[in-house]
Amino acid sequence: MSSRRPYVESPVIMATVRLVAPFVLTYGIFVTLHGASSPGGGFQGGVIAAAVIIMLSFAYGIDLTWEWIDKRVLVGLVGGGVALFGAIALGAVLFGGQFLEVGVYPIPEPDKYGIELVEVGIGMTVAGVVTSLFFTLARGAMPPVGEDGESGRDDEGTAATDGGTFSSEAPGSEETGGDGPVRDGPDAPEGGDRA
Amino acid sequence: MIRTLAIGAFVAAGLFFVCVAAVGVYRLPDLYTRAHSASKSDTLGSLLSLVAVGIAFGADAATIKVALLALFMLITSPTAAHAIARAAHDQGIEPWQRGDER
Amino acid sequence: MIDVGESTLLLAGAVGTVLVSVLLLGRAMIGPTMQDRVIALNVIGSNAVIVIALLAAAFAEPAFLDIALVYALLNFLMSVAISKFTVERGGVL
Amino acid sequence: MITPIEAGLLVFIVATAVMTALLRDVLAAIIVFGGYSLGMAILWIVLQAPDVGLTEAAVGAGVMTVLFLATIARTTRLTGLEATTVDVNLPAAALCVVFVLAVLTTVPALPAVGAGPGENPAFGEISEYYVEEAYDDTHVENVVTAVLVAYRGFDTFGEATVVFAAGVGVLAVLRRGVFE
Repeated sequence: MSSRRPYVESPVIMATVRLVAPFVLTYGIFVTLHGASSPGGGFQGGVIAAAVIIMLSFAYGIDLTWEWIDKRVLVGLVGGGVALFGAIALGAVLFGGQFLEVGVYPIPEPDKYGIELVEVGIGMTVAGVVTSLFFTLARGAMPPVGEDGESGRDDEGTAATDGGTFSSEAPGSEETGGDGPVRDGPDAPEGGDRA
Repeated sequence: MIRTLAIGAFVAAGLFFVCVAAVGVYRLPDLYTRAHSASKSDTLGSLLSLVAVGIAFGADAATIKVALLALFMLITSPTAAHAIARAAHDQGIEPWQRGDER
Repeated sequence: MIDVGESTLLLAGAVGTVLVSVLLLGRAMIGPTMQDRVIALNVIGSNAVIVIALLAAAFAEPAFLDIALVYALLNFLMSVAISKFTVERGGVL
Repeated sequence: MITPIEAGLLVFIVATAVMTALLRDVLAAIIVFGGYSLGMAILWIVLQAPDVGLTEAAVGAGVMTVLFLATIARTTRLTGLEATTVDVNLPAAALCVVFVLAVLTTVPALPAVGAGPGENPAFGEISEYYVEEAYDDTHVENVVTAVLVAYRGFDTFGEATVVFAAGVGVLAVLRRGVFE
């Protein structure tokens, strides 16, 4: 088992995902914005947008994708979506309406565009939460560690990323415990109890 | 009338190739031959069915969506089969050879 | 625009595709390897896209095509994810 | 009356559901469960509920499967199992079947689909009002969106907050140095 070459990411999948991802992200935004006139809405659109990130991380490797993502954007999406929703709801009070009465905004067709903005807020939150959930769950997905209570993590960057090749470490390190750079990320002091 | 006939023909052809894909996935001896059947026949079957859908919608904005869908299937379906076969190869699953047990 | 006969034809195609999917479940059940199951699921997913597109035409509801498009995407994601997972059962995830 | 496509889909869905319960390998169960979501979404579309179908497609088939995979990657599983399916406890299964049949006898008591207002509480005046007045009230073509965001805005705001809170809660528990 451990004598096999390390798993290398497939160039075919990478090329396809590179081709498809922009289209899908556009489509997710389309679904979010067109919730008013066709099936869909913020929830579905947010999930589709998050699926783009998940797709990228399956094609290029989860750690690489995680490094590529700006974490502040992620946190901003989660918080900003709810904040946008709340701001729209409260803004209506400012214009003399009631909470969530989006019809009072001084813009053309305030009902429709107010609703669409609310959908955007929902979509942002859902996209952020689903992406964060995926990474929190998946980045713990390391090979089973040995009985020595040492986690398979290491401090020194992702394995083999600077050479431009996308390879994950061979799973043979599952016997050897914590001495291979299997996953990057800081040492979790209590990480051992996950084993 | 011709339109109805065309739709019927394309639906029937699509269904035929989908059936071929299913029978192939069911009957062929090993994983790689099954992946072959799944990717080729099924992609052709779905494209033919989508042509029928496109004819049914006629000259309409929906037909553009159908064309997009067909393009998308054409790209993603073989890639998915590639991913599966590649994972199987990486796992060290040997192809079936003549004389092997099924 | 889409008359009753055409709608019936499209529905018949959808029914046939669903029945084929039921047949494919047998392969998903017996395996024998995990990749066989993923292949069966991939074909079932393609069939689902076809069924939804045919239903969209049969009901004359272009909006349903959106769902077919989402499906095609997620079917691809599902196949790639599971097949990558089958390598060392998540060891390289 | 049940149409052929509904019948086929119901067979498919029940078969996948039973297989999900019976398959011994967790990964196989997840794969078959993906098939269940596919069938379910088509059924929603046949029942003319595209919004629900889209949600089922987006969440059930794609993201749910991926999250399940990420979860079981962190657990240890039995590999090299001899049997494909679990052993069924026959008396318990028989009891379940009897229970399901007993519950199914209550189905005829439900109002028929498409029954007029007054007979069917789900198709009462309120539903009629939404279908007829939603566009005039909100200028939104999709009634589902109108109901979700305009008529029941408070509810949706609460839901968005719940998603936010759940996300923050899970991240706080599972974080373990991921967000650093």
